[in-house]
Amino acid sequence: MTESAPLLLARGVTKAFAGVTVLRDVDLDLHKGEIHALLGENGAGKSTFAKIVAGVHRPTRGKLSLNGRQVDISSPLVAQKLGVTLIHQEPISFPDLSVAENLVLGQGEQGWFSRVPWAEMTREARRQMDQLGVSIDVTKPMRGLSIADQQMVEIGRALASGSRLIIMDEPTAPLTPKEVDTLFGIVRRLRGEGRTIIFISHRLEEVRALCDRVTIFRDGSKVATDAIENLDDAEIIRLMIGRPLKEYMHKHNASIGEVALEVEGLTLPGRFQDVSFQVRRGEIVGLGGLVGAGRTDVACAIFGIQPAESGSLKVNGKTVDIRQPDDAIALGLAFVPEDRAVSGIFRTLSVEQNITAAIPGRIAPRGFIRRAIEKLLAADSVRKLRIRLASVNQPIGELSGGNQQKAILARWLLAEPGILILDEPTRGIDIGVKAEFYDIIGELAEQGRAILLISSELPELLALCDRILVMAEGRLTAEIPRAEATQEKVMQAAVPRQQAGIAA
Amino acid sequence: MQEVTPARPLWHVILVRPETMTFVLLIAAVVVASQLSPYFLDISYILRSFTLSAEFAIVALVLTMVIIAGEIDLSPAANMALSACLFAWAQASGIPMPVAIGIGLLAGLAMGALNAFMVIALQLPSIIVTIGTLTLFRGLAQIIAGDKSIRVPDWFIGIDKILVFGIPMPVVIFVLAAFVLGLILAGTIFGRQIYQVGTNEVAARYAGIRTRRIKLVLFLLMGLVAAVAGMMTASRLGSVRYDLGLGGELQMVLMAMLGGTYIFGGRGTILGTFLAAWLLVVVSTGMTVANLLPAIQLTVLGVLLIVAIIATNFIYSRTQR
Amino acid sequence: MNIVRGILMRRETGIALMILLLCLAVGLYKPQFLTMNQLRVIMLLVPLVMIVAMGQMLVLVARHVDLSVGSMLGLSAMLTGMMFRDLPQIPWGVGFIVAIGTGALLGLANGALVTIFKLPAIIVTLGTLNLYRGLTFIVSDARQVDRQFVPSAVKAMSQTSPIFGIPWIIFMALGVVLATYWFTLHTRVGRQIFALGSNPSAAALRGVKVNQITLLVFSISGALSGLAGIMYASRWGFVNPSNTGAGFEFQVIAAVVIGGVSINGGVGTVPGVMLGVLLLGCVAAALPLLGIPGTAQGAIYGAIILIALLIDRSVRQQGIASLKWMRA
Amino acid sequence: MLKKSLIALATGLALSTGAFAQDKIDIVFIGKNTGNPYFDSLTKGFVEACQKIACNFEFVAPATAEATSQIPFIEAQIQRGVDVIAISPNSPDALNQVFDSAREQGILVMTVNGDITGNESHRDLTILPTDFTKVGADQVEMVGSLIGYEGEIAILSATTEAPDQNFWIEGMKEALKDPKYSKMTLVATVYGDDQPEKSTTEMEALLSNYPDLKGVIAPTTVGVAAAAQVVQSRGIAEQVKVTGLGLPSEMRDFVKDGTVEAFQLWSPYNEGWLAAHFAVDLKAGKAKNEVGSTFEVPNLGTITINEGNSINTQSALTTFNAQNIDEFDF
Repeated sequence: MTESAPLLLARGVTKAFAGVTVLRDVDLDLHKGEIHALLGENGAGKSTFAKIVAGVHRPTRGKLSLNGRQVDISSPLVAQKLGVTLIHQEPISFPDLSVAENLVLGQGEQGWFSRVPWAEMTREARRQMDQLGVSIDVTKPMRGLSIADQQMVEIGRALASGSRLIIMDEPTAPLTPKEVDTLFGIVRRLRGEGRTIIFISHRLEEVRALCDRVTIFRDGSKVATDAIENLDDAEIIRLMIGRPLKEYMHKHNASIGEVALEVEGLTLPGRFQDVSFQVRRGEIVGLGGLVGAGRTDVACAIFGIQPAESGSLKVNGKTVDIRQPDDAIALGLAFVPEDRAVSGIFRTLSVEQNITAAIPGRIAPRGFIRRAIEKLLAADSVRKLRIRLASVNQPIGELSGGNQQKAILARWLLAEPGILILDEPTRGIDIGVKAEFYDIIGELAEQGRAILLISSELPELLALCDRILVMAEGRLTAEIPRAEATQEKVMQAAVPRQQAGIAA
Repeated sequence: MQEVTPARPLWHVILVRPETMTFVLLIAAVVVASQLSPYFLDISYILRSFTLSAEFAIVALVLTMVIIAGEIDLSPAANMALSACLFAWAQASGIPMPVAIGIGLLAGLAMGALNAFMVIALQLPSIIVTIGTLTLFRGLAQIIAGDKSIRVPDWFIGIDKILVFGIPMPVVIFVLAAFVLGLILAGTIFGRQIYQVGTNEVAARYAGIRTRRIKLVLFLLMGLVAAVAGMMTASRLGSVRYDLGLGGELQMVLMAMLGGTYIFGGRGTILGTFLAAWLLVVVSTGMTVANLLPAIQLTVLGVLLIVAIIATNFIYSRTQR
Repeated sequence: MNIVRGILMRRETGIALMILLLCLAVGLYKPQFLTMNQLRVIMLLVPLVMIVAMGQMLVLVARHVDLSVGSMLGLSAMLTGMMFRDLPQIPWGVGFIVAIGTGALLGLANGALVTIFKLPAIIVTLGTLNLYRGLTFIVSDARQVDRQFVPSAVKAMSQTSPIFGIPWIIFMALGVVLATYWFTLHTRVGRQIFALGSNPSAAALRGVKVNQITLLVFSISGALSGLAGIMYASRWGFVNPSNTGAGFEFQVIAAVVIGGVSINGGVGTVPGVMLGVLLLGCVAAALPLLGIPGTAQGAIYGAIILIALLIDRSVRQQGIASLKWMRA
Repeated sequence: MLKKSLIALATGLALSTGAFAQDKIDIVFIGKNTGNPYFDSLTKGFVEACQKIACNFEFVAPATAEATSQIPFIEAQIQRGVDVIAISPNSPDALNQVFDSAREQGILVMTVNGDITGNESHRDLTILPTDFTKVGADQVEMVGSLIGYEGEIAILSATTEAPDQNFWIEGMKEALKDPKYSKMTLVATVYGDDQPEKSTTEMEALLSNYPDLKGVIAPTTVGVAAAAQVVQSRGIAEQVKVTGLGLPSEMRDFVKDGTVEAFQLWSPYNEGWLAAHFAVDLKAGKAKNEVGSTFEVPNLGTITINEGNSINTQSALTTFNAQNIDEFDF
C-alpha cells in the first residue's frame, strides 16, 4: 500500500442530536486507493461518521478536508459534487424509473427544460454496467431488481459521477455469498483505479478479506486506526467492547422449569422454513443470525402479526392457534418489537397511555377506563423500571430512546406474560441504560418467565442466554448451549452456506 | 447525561389546544354576526337554523372518530341521499313503514360495509375510495329516484317541529349524540384504541389492538348514522330527492377540521367538532340573515377550511413533538 | 424483468380494447354510432377534459391531487369573459393570456399552500375548490357573461378551422397532449416529477427541487384549467358563475385514474390518460344514443373510479395505508 | 365620530320624513340560484317597481339550485320579519314546512315564475309569466310554421320531473292532435337536465337517431341555446329548425346568423313588476287575494286572479325574431 497525501482529513468531528453526543472528536485520515473498514458496536458512531462525510448529517463541530482543501459538505448533493457517494444497505432508488434514469438522475446541472438524451443515456448506462461486469437491462424499471443489482446500480452511479470516495454502509448484509464475492471483486477493482472505499461492516471475516486498514469506534469515539494485519480478532473485539463483558452483563441464576413455548416445523414460504425449538420457564434463549435471516419473521409469526402457513405452536403444552396478536396476549405472550418508532410507541400519546396499551381489560373492566387504576399502574411501572420523565402525561415522544424502550417493556410486563419475546431490545440505547436492561431481563427469567431474545450483538447473546439458536436464510442452523457458545460458532452458523440452498 | 424534557404547565395543556381556537372563533363569530344584522341574536332563530345543519353535524361527530382513526369518509352525504331515497321509494311502493325504515338503515350499513371492504380488506386509500363511492351512491340515488321528489307520509314529517323544552328535536339528538360519542371517545377503551390506531396503526397492531375491527366498526357506524341522518332530513323536508344533502361532505369535513381534528389522524375531540358545528352555523346563518351574497359564504368556508388546518397543524406542532 | 412494462403496456392496450369493444357493441345496436358525425361529437366532447386531465396527471404523478380544477376553470373563464364583455376592443388573443395566466396563478396558490404549510393537497384543493368558486361569484357579481360578448373568433374555434374543417379546439387538445408527452418523457424536469412521485425522500437527496416541482405541477394544472376555461367560453359561448366547470373534477379524476395513473405517484403515461378520456367521452356520447337516461351517468362514473382503483391495486399490489399517500 | 353620527341621524330623518316611508313594505325575492341570467331581468322588474311604489326590495339566492338550498334563506327572511317573500321554488314540496312557518308569521308567500304544483295550499299566490295552458299549443304552432306543418319533430326538455315542462309537453301533445298538425309526428322527448353539456349530447343523439328530423322544440333556455349551437356547428339550419323558450340575450347571435328563425318567451321583467305591485296593493288593501278579484297595474292594465290563486302577467308568449330581437335588453 502506498502512502500518499490523504484524500480525506477529519479533525475533531463531533455530532450531537438533541443534546446527546453521539460522535466525539473524531480524527481520521483516509488514503487514496485504500479500502478502509469502520468497525464498532451498534451505536458506536461509525454510521454517524459516514453520514457526516456523505453530507447526510452536518457535524456539530470539527473540520473535514478533501484533497487538502477544507470543505463544508452541507448536503448529499454537495457530497456528490465533491466526489463522495454513500451507498445505503437498501439502496434508495426510484422504483418507477428505469435503471438508466436511476443512474443519471441528479447529475449535471442543465436547465429544467433541457432535453433528456435517452439514446445517449442508455448507451452510457449499458457501458457502465458492462464495466462493472453485471448484466442488467438498463431500460427496465428499478422495481423488481434484486437488492444486489440495485447496489450495483448505486455503485455505477457513484462511478458515473466520478466519485473518489465511496462509502458502503453494511452492503453485504442482504447479499448472498455469491453476490458478496462479486461485490468484493468490484470493490477491489475500484481500489485499483485509485478510489477510496469506506466499508462499514460487523463481519470480521469480511473486513479481514477485503480491507486494508480499520478504524474502530466505541461509544462515539474513535479508539484505534491500524492496518488490518496488525490486529487479531480478539484485539478488535476488545477494542470494540472496551471492557470485559462480564463487567456489565451477568446471567442470573434462574431455575429452569417446564417447556413454556414449543415451536414445531413453523414455515412461512419466502420468509422461514421448518423452524422448531423450545423455550422453558426461567430460560433465556437467544436467537442470533444476520439481519434478514428471518428471526423477526419467526417472532411475528409466533405473535400472530403475520401467522405462519404451516407448523404448530404449543404454549404450556397446549397446541394453540394464534391468528392475531391479541390471541397471543391472551395466552400470556408478549413481544417487544425491533423498531420502536414504527411498531412500538404511540408518539404523540402520553406515556401513561403507552404503558397501558396492552391491558385494556385491566384499566377498563367494563369498557370504561378507570383513570385511577390506569394512573396507579403507570406510576408503578415508571418506578419499577426507573423510567425518567417529567410526568406520565407527557407525550412519549419527548422521552429519550432508552426510556421509550423501558415504557414499551413496561407495557408488556403489565400484561404479566409467561413468555416474552424481545427483538433487539437494546438497539439505539445508551450504554448505561443497556446495563439496566440486562439486569431486568435476568430478573424476568428469575421470576420464571420464558424469554426469547433476538439480538445481533453477539456479546449480548453470549452473556445473557442459556442457549443460542442461530438462523440463516430462514432456517435454524444451530442450537448452541451456553457452555459451548463462542462468537465464532455463532457466526459460522449465521453465515449462509452456498450449499444450504442446494441441500434443501 | 439524560435530559428529561419538562412537562408543559397545566394552563398550557388546558388552553393551548385547537378547541380553544374554535371556542374563541365561535364567540367572535357571534359578536360579528350580531353586528352584521340586528335580527341574528335570537336563541330560537339560531336553534332553528342549527336544525338545518343538524343532520350533517351528527354525521360529522362520527366522521371525527373516523379521521382520528387515520381514515376519512367523504361519502356520507351521498349515503344519506341513497338510503333516504331507498327508504322513501320503499314506503311509496307500499312496503310497510317499519320495513321501509329497516331497508334504509340496512342500505346505510351496506354502504359503510362497502367502504370498509375497499379500505380495510383491499387496503385502498380511503380518500379516493370514498370519492368514488360518493359519486356512485349519489348516482344510484339518481337512478332510483330520477329527479322527482318522493313524498313521505304526513305523520313522518316534522321532526324539527318537535320541541323538547323549546329545543328542536334534531338539535337535541345532536347534543345527545355528541355526549354519547364524546363519552365513548374519551372514556372507553374503544375510544382510546381509536386514538392509538390513528397515531400508529402498526404499533397498535403489535399491542394486540384489533385495528381492522375498529375501523370496520367505525365505517359501519358511519354508514348507519348517515342513514339515520338521511331519514331525519326526509322527515324535516317531507320529501326525498336524489340531491338530498348535496355537497354535505364539505360541511362535515369542515366541522371536523375546524374543531381541531388532525387530518393525519390520532388527534381531535368530539368537543371540538361540537363547537365547530355551532361555529359553522353561526357563520353561515349570520351571513344569510345579513343578506350577504352566498358567494361570500363559499369563499368564507373555503378560507376557513384552509385556515383551520394551518392553525391546527401549528398548534399540534407546538404542543406535541 | 419484463413484468411491469408488460402490465403498463397491457393497461393502455386494455383501455384501447375497451373503447373498441364499446364502440362495436353500441354500433351493432345503433349503427349511427359508427359514423363520422358521431366521431365529431366525441371529438368535440373531450378536448376540455383532455387538457385538464393532462395537468391532473402531472399532479397525481407527483403524489398530490388537485380537486380545484373545475373552479379554476370557472374563474379563469369568468375573468376572460368579463374582459371580452367590458373591454371589447382588446384583441381576442389576449383572452388566452388572461385565462392561462389566471389559472397558473390559482394553481400556484394551491402549490404554495401545499409546500409552505406542508398541507395535504386533497384538503387544500377541497378548500380552494370552494374558495375559487366563491371568488367567481364575487368578481362576476353573480352574473353570467352572455354569448354575444364572446368574440366570434373565439367561438369559431370550436366549430371549424382551415384544416379539413376540424375545429381548432381539437388541435389545441392534441397540442397539449403532444406537449405533455414530450414534457414528461424528454425533459429533465418532466422526469424529475416522476422521480419525486416515485420516492420523494430519495428525490430530495438526489437534488430534485421538491418544492419548486410541486409548485410547477400545480401551476401547470392551473394553467391548463385556465386554457380549458377559455375553451369553455369558445365551446359553449357563455360563462356562468355557478355552472362553468362545476363538478369537472370528478370527470377528470375518473379519466386519469382509469388511464392508469397511480394514486401512489410515480406512474402514469400520456397515452393512457388520453385513452381514459376518450373512453369516458365514448360512454357519454353512447348513453343518450342508447336512450339511457342521463341520470345514470353519475353512478357509471363512480363505478368506473372504483374499478380503476381495483385495477390499479392489482397492478401494483402495494398495501399502502391511505394517509401515507396523503402525507407524502 | 360625533359628526358622522349626526350626519347619519340627519339622513335617517330625511328618509323617514319622505312620503309614506313608514308604510313601506319589505319584499324579498329568492331566486333559484345566483348567476342565473333569467333572474336578472325579473329582479329588475321588482327594483324599478319599488322605486315608484312603497316597497323596499332585496334579492337573495343560494349558490346552487339544489332542493333544500333555499330553506336557510327563507328562515332568515322570517327572522328579519319581512312582509313578502317572493320565490322561484327549487322544489315542489321540500319547502312546504318552511312556507308554513313563514305564513304563520303573517308573511305573504308568493311563488313567482313557477309554482309548487300539487302543494298549492302552502303558498298564498303564484305569479306565472303567461297562461301555461297555452304554451304547448303556441310552441307547436311556432315549430309548425317553421317546418311547413310537415315532418318529424322532437322535444328537448330540462329534467324529467320539472312540473312546468311536463305540463307544457302535455299541452304540445294535446295540440298535435289538431288536424292542422296531422302531418307532424313527435318522435322523441329527451332531457338535457338544463346542463349545456348534457343538452348538447342529447341533441346530437336526436340528430343521429332521427336523420329525418325537421324541428326541435326546446322549452328551456339552456336547452334551446344548446340545440341551436349543435345545429349551428353541424351547419344544418336549413334542414332542422330549432325553436323553444329562450332568452333574447342568449339567442341573439343564433337569430342574427340565421341558425334560429324565431323563438318565444314572456317578459320576466313584468313578473317582478307585477309581483311588487300586487304585494303593495294587497297590504294597502287595494287588492284582495281572492279568485276572481281584479286590480290595476301600471303598464299591464287590469289583472285578474285566476283559479288556484294564480296570476298571469301576459296572456300569450312573445315571439322573437330577427326583426324585433334588438328591441329587448334581457
